[in-house]
Amino acid sequence: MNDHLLSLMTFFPLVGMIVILFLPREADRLIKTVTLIVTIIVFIISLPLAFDDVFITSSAMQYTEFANWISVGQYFQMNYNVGIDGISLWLVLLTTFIMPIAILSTWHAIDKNTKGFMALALLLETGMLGAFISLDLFLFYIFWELMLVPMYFMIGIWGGQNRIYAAVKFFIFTAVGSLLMLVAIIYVYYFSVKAGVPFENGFSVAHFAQMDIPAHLQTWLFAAFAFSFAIKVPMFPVHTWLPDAHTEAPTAGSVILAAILLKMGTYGYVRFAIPLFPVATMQFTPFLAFLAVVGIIYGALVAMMQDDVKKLVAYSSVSHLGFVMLGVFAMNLQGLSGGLLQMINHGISTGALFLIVGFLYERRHTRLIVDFGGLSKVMPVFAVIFMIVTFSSIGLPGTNGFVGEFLILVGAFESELRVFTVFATTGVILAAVYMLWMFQRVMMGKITNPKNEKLKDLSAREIAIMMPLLIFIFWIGIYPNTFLDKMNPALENMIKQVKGKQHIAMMVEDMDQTVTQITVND
Amino acid sequence: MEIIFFYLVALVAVVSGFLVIRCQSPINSGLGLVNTFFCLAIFYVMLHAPFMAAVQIMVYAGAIMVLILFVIMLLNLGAEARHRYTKGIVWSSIASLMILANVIFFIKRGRVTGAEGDITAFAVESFGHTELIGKAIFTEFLLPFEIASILLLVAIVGAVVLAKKEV
Amino acid sequence: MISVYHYMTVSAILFALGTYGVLTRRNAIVIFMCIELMLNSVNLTFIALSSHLQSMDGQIFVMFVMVVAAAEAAVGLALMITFYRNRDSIDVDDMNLLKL
Amino acid sequence: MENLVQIALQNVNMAAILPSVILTCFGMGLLLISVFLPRGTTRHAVWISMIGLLVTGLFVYTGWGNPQYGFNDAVANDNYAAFFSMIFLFAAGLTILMSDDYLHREGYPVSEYYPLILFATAGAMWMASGTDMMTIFLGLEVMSISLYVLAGFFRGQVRSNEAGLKYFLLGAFSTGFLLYGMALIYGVTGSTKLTEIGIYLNAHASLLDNPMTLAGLVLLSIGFLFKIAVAPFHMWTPDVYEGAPTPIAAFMSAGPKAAAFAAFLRIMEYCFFSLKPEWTAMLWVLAVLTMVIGNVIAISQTNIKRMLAYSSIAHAGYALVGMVAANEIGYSGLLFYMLAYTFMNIGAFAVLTLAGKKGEDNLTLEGFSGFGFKRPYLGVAMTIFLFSLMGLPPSAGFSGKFFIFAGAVDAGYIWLAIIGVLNSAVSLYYYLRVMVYMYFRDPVEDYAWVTLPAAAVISIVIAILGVLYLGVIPGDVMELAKLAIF
Amino acid sequence: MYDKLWLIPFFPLLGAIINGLLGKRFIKNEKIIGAIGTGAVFLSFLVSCKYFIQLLGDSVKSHQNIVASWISVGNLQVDWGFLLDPLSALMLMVVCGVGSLIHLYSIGYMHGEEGFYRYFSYLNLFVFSMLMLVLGNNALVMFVGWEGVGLCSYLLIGYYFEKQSAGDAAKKAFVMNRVGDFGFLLGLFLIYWTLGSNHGVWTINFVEITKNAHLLSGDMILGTGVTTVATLCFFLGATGKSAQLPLFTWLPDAMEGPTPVSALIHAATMVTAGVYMIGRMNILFAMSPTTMFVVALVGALTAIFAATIGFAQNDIKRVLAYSTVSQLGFMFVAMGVGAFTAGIFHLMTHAFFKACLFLGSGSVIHAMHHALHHAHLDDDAQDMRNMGGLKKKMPITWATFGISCLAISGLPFFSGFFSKDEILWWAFSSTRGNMFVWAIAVIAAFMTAFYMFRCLYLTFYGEQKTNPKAKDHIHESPWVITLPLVVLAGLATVGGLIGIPHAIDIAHIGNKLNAFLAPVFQHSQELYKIEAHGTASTEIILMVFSVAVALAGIFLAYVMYRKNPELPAKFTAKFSALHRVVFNKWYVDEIYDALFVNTTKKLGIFCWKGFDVKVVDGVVNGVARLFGVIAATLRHTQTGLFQNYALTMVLGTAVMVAIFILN
Repeated sequence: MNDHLLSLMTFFPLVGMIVILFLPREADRLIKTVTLIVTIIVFIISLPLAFDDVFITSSAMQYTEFANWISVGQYFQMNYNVGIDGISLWLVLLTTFIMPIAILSTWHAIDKNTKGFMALALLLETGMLGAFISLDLFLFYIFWELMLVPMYFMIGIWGGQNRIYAAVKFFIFTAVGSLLMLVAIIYVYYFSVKAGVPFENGFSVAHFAQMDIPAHLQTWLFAAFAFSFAIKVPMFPVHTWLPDAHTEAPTAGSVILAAILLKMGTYGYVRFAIPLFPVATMQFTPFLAFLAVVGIIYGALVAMMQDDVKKLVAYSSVSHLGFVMLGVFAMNLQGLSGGLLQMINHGISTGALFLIVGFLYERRHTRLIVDFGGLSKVMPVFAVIFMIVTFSSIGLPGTNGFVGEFLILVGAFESELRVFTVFATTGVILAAVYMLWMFQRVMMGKITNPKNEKLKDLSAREIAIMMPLLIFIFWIGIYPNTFLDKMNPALENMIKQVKGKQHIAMMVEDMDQTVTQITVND
Repeated sequence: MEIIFFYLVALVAVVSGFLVIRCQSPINSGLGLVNTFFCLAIFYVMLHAPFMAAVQIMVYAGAIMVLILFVIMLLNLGAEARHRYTKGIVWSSIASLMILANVIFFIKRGRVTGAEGDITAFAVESFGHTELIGKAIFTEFLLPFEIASILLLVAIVGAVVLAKKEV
Repeated sequence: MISVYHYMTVSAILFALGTYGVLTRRNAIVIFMCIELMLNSVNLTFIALSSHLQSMDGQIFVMFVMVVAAAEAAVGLALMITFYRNRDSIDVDDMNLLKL
Repeated sequence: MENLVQIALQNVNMAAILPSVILTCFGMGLLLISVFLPRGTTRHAVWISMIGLLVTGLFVYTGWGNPQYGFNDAVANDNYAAFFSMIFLFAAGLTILMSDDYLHREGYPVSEYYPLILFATAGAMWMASGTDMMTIFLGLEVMSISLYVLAGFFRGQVRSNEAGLKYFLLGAFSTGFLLYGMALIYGVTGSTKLTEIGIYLNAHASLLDNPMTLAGLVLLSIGFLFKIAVAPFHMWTPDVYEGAPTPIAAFMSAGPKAAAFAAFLRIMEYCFFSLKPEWTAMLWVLAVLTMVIGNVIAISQTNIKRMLAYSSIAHAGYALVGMVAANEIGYSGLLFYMLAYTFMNIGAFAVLTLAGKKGEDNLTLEGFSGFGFKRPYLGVAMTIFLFSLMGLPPSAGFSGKFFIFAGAVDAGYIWLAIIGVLNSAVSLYYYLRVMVYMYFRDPVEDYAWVTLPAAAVISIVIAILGVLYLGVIPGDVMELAKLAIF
Repeated sequence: MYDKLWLIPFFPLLGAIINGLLGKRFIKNEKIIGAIGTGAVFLSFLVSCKYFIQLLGDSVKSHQNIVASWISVGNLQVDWGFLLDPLSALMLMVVCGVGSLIHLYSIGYMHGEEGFYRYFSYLNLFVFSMLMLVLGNNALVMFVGWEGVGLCSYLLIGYYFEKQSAGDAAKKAFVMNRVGDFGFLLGLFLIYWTLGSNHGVWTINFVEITKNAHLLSGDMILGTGVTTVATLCFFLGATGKSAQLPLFTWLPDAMEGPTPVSALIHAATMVTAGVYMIGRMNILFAMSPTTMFVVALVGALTAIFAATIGFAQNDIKRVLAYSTVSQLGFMFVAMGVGAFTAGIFHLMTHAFFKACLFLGSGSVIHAMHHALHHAHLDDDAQDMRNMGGLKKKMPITWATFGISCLAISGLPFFSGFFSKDEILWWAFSSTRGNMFVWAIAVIAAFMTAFYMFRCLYLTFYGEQKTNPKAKDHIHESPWVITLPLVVLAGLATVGGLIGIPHAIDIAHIGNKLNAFLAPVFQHSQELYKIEAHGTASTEIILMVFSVAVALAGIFLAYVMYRKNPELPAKFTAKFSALHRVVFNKWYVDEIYDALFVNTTKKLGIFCWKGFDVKVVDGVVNGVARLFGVIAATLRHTQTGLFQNYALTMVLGTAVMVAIFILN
C-alpha cells in the first residue's frame, strides 16, 4: 500500500473522471456527489502522509516510486519517478484538502455541463498532484502542462462575461513560459548526459542537482525556468493574466487557481530552479527579490483601487506571492520555510476569500463593491467568517498569515535582501488598507441597496465549507510547528547543498580574479 | 561547320521558344513549341541519340502537342485578351533573368565530370542506339519502367474521371 | 568543337524562357506549354550530359520525363477542361476563389 | 561490349517492392471490379482498399528488420522505407475510412477515387524506398498525378477545379526545377543512383564547391520542399487544401508530405552527406521562415480548413528542424513526428468532414460555435487533436515536438529550438480559438448536423488512439524510428 | 511557582469565545453575558493579584512560564511564553483591575444594545490581547498582543458598524497602528539579526535581549548605532500604538466607539502599550541617547500639540481624547529622559483618572442620550454645548469627574501630582533631561489644567443648556455605572501614594514603586548612567512651581468659563483664524489625506489604470494585436493568383541558388 500510495493518490481522480464520463449527463446531483466522494477519498488516501513522522527526521524523499516509462535506446530515458519530502508534503496535502472544498462550493454555482466541469476538476487534481510529486523533470513538465487544459476550460466555459479573453490569456501566458522551460529541460538533460550522468537516471532532478553546470549556462537555464515559474507565480510584471483569470473563473476555479495552481510557480523555484542552478540563483536573487518587492507593493496598490471584490482578491494574491518569492530567495531556513508556509497560508486564506466572494456572487450575481454595503447586519455569521479570513489575509498574529509573513521577513532580513525587506514590510500596511477598506465597503455601513436587505445568511453547507479553512487559519497561526517541523529537514538539506555550490562558485571566481590580476600585474 | 549549324539550330530553338511566350494566339504558341521540339530533336541527333530524337518527334510533337492543340480547339480558345501578361511582369522578368544568370553562372563556372561510361559514339554506331536503350530500360531501369506504366494508368484513369461529363 | 556546355547554355536559355512564360502568360494552356518547354530544356541537358558522360542513364531519364510529360498533359488538360466548364475561361487570373 | 548486353535480370528482387506491388494490384483490381458494378456504388471499394492496405501493411510489417534491395539499387525496402510506408498506409486508411460517407454527401460517389488513393500511396512508397533518382522521380509523379486528380475530384465544384488546376500547374512547374537539379547532379556525378552519387561526391572533394553541384542540390531540394510545403514554396498549400475535398486535404497534409520528407531526407543523407553543413544551414533558414509564416498567417484565418493548411505549413517547419539537427535524434524525431502528425491532422480533418453538411458551408469558425456541446463526442475528439497539434502533453504532438527539439538542442541548435517553441506559442492562439468557438460560444444557428457514419468514426477513433498512444508511451515507436534511420 | 501564568490571559479568551459563539443564539440574557464577560476579567484579576503578591515576596523578580513552542525554525525559536516581573505585574494589576471595572460599567452602559454579546466578546478579546502584550516573554508574543489590541480596537471602534464614521475611524485606527507595527517589526528584525549574526545570540526573548544588549554597543548600521536605528523603529511602533506625533490622528476619531471602550482601550490600557514597550526594552533605549532624546522631544511636542487642540473641542469625548494624547506625551517624555519608573507611574495614575474621566463622561452621555431619546431629539449627546449644570442632576458623576480633573491637573496629593511631578523633575535634572523638554512639558501641564477644567465647568456648572424638553429626563446613572466611577476616583486620589518622591517624603514611607520596579530599570539606568541629580530643595521648588502653573490653568478656566462665560466667544472672535485652525485640529487630517491617502490612491489608480492596463496589458495585447496585424498583412501575400505563387517560388529558388553559389 505504502509503496504505491502516491500513485494511488494521484491517479485515483483520473479513475473518478472516467467513472464520471459514464454517468448520465442529466444526473447533476449524482455527478457532484461522486466527484465529492472521489476527492474526499483522495484526501483520505493522502492523510497518512500528514501523520508520518519520518519527515521530521529525514530530509530524503519518501514514498518514492520508480519505473521506467519511456526509453529510447541510448537517447532518452524518462522515468516515472515520484516521491515527496517535506517541501512537497504540505502542498500535496493542501491540494487534496482544497479539492473537496472546491467541489462542495460548486453545489449550486455550477448548473450547466456539470459533467464536464467535474471531469475537468478531477483531471486537474491529477495534474496538480502529479506535478507536486514528480522527481523527474520530464514527468513534471507533463503534469505541469496537463494542469493547463482543465483550467482553461473551467474559465472559458463556466466563467463570467469576459471569460474568453481571460481563458486565452491564461493559457497563452502560462504556455509561453513553459515552452521555454521545455527547451531548458532538454538542454539540462543533454548536459547531464555529456557530464556522464548515467542516462538511466533520466531527467531525475536529484541527479541534475549534483552536476556542476558552468555559470554562464546556469544563467540562461535559470532564466528559462525562472520565466516560466514567474508567470505562474505570478510575479510582477507578468501577472496580468491573474486578475483576468480569477475574475472570470467560476468560484471553484478561482479557489483551485489561487490555492494550488499559483503554488506551482513558487514550488517550481524551490524544487527545480534553485537547486539545479545555484550559481545563477545567486546572480538573479537581487533582481527577483526586487520584482517580488515591487509585486508586493504594486499588487497592494492596485488591489486597493479595485471596484470588483474578486479582482481585489486576485491582486492581493500578487502581493502575497511577492512575499513568498522574497522568502524563497532569502535562501535561508526562516525565509524558505516562511515562504513554504505562506504558500499554504495563501492557499487557505485566499481560497477562503474566493469562496466568500463566491457566496456573495451566488446571492447577488454581482461582485462590484458598490453593490454591497452593510451586509453585516443581515449576514452576521458570514460577517464573522469574512472578518476572520480578512484578518488572516492581512496577517494578523494568531492567524496563519502572520507566521508566514513574519518568517519570510525575518529570513529576508537575515539575508542579503535587507533593504528589500524594509520595503516589503510596507506591504503589511497596505494589506491592511485594501482589505479593510474592502471589508468596510462591503460589510459595514448602512444597507443602501434594497436588494441586500433580504440576503440569506450562510447555509449549513456553506459553513461546512468554510469551517475546515477556519480551523487551519488558526491552527497554523497558533501552532505552526506541526507544519514547520516537517518542512525544515528537507529545506535545511536543500539550503546546505545550494549554499555549498554557491560557495564553491564564489571561490572559483575569486581565484579567477586573482589569477587575472596576477597576469595583469605581470 | 558543325558549330555554325549548332548555332543556327540553337537560334531557331530560342526564337521558337520566344515565340511560345510571345504569341498572342495559343495556337501560334503551340506551333512555336513544336518548332522548338524539332530543333531539340536535331540536337539529339547531333548528340548521337537518334532514338531519342525519334521519340521526341513522335511523343512530344506528335502526341502531346496534338493533344494540346486538340484541347485548344475543343475549348475554342481564340487569341488571348488584350492583357496577355499578368501584372507582375517586372518581377517576373527579374526572376527569370536571375534564374538565367544563375544557370549561366553555374554552367560557366561549373564543371561536368569527364567521360566515364562506355556508351561511346562508337558503341552507339556498332550496337544501334535503340538496342542500347532497350537493353538498359529492361534491365537496369526495369523498375522505373514498370512504375511509368502505373503512371500512365493513373493518368488515364484520372483524365477519364475528371473529363467525363456525368458521374 | 561543340562542348556539352554549349548545349547546356541553350538549354538554360530555354529553361529561363519557359520560366518567364509561366510567370507571365495568363492562359493556362500556354503556361502548360511553357512548362513543357522547361521540361524539354531539361531533356536537352540530360541528353547532352548523357552523351558527354557516355552513359545511358540520362537518356533513359529523358524517356521517363517524356512519359511523365504525357501523363501530365493528359491530367492537366482534363483539369483545364473541367475548370473551363465551370468558369468559361482558362485564364489563371480567374483561379481566384481560393485566396488569403 | 558483350557484357553490357549481358546484364541479367538477376537483380530483380520482388521482395524489395512487394508491398507496393500488392497495393498497386489491389488498385488495379479495384478498377476492374468497379467496371462491372453499377455507378455510384462505392462500399465495395472501401472494403477492398482497406483490405489492400491491411495486406500491404502486413507485408511491410513482415519486412521490418529484413532490408531488401533490388533492381540495380533502384529500390531499397529497408526499415526506413517500412516506417514511412506505415505512415502512408495509416494516412491512406484513415482517409479512405472518412471518405465514403463524405463522397456520397457531396454527390461524387465515384469508385475510382479509391484506386487513386491507393496509387498515390504506392507512389509515396516508391519515393520512400527509391534509391535511384528515377524511382524517386517516378514515384513522386505517380503520387502527384493521383493527387492532382483527387484535388480536382469534385469536378462540378469550381473550387475543387481551381485547387486541382493550381496544384497541377505549380506541381508541374516545380517538377521542372526538380528535374533540372537531378540533371545537374547527374552531370556532376555521372550517375542517378543515390549511393553512387554520395560516394562519388565524397571521393571528389573538388566537386563540393562546384557551383553545379550546389545548384543541383538546391534545385533538387526545391521539388521536395514544394511538396513538403516549405516557405517560400508553400503558397499552393492553403488554396489547394481549402479547395480540395476535405479527406484529400487530410491525406495531402500527411501522406505526400511524409513521402516528400522521406525522399528528401534519403537523398540528402545518401548523396549529400558531405555537404551537410551547407544544406543544414539552408534548411535552418527555411525552417524558421516556414514556421513563422505558417503560424502567423494561420492567426488571421477564419476558415478552419484553411487554418489547418497553414498549420500544416508550420508543422512542416517543425519537422524540418529535425532535419536541420541532422543527428539520430533529429532524424528519428522527424520520422516520429510525421507519424504523429498523420494521426492528429487527419483526425482533425476527419472531424471537419463530419462537421459540415453538403457544400461544406460549415468550415468557418463561426459555424463551429457551440460545436463542443452540440456534438460532444466530436468535440472531445477535435479537442484532443487540437491539443496534440499545439503540442501539449500527453499527446503525440508533444512527444514529436519534444524529440525534434531535443535533437536540435543536442545538435547545438538551441536558438532554432527556441524559435520553434516560440512558434508553438503563437500557434496556441489560433488552435485555441477553434476551441473558444467550440466551447465558449453559443451556437449561432441550429445546424443540420450529419449523422455519424461508422467508418468515419472508426477513423477518428483510430486517430485518437494513435495520438494518445504516441503521447503516453512514445518510447516504443521512437525506438522503431531510431532503428529505421540509416 | 509561576506556571499558571497562562491562566491570566486564558480567562478572557474563554469569555470571548463563549460570548462570541454562544451569546447570540443560546445565552441571549444580557445579565449572564455581562457576568461571563466581567467574571472572566475579574478571575484574571484575582490570579494577577495572587501572582503580584507572590512576586512581592519573592527574591527572584523575573519568572517565565513557557506553555509551548510556537515557531521553531532553525535559529529562530519562539515560544508561547509569559514573563512575570514587576513591570508586567504592575501592568497586570492595572489592566485587569481597570478592565474589570469597565466591564462592570459596560453592563449598565450597553444595556439594551443589539450586539451586547458581541460587545462583551470583543471586550474580553481585547483584555486577552492586552494581557498577551503585557505578559509576553518575547517580542513576538508581545506582538500578538500588540496587533491583537489593534484588532479589538478596530472591532470596538467599528462597533456601530452601520455608521460610516465608525467604520472609517476603525479602519484609520488599524492602518495607523499598522504603520507603527511596521516600525516594530523592523526594529525586531534588526535586533534579532544583529544579535544573532554578530554575536551568535539568536533570540527575541526579552530576558535574553536584556542580558545580551550590551553586546550591541559597537554595532553599526547605516552609519549609526544599531541600537539607535532599532529603537527608533520601535519608537515608531510606539507612536502608532500610543497616538504620538505623527501618528496620533486616529485616537480622537476612535471616540466613535462606545464610551467604555474609550475608557479601557483609548485611555487606560492599549494606548499605553507603547510606553510599556519602551519600558520593556528600556535597556535598548538606554543605550541610545539619540533615541531617548527623540522620544522625549516627540513626547513633549505631542503633549503640547494635543493640548492646543483640546482647547477648542466641544465634544466631551474628544477633549478627553486629546487630553489622552497629551498625557501619553508626558509618559514619553518620562521614558525619553530616562525616568522609566515615572513613566510607568504616570501610566498607572493616568489609567485611573483618565478611565474615571471617560467613564464619567460616559455616564453623562448615557444620561443625555436617554434624555434626548426620551424627548425624541436629535441633539448631539456628546456636545458640551448641550450640557451644563449637571452637577445637581448627577452628583456622583460630578464628584468623581471633578476628582479626576484635579488629579490630571496635578494638584498636590492627588495621584497625578506625584507622577507628573516626577516626570518634570527628571526632565529638568536627568542626565538625559533637557530644559527645553521640561519647559514644553510645563506649558503642557498648564494647558491640561486649563482645558480639563474648561470641560468640567462646561459640563457640570453654569446653567443647563440642554434642550428644555429633555432637561428633566437627565438622571444619575445606575450603580453598575457609578460604582466603577467611585472606585476609580478613589484610586485617582490615593494611587499616587505608592510613589512619593524622596524630597517630600516626610513620613518616610519610601518610594514603593521605585523600589518595586527597580529590578527592571535599575540595571540599565546604572549601566548607562541615567540618573536625576539635584538637591531636594530644587525639587521642591520645581514642585511648587508646577503646582502654581496648574493652579494658574485652573484659575484661567474659572475666569473664562465660570466667571465670564461670554469671554471665550469674544476671544474666538478676535482670533478667529487661529481658532479655526485649532478647532480643525491644525488640519492634520486634511494634510495627511492630501499627502498620504490621496497620493496612495492616485498611485494605486496609476498602477492599475496606467501601468497594469496600459503598459503591461498594453504590451501583451499589443503583441497579440501586432501578430494579428502581421498576419492580416502577410495573408495578403496569398493572393490566390497562380503566377504570384510561381513567382515566389522562382524568386526563392533564384535567391537560394545565388546565395549557395556565391558562398
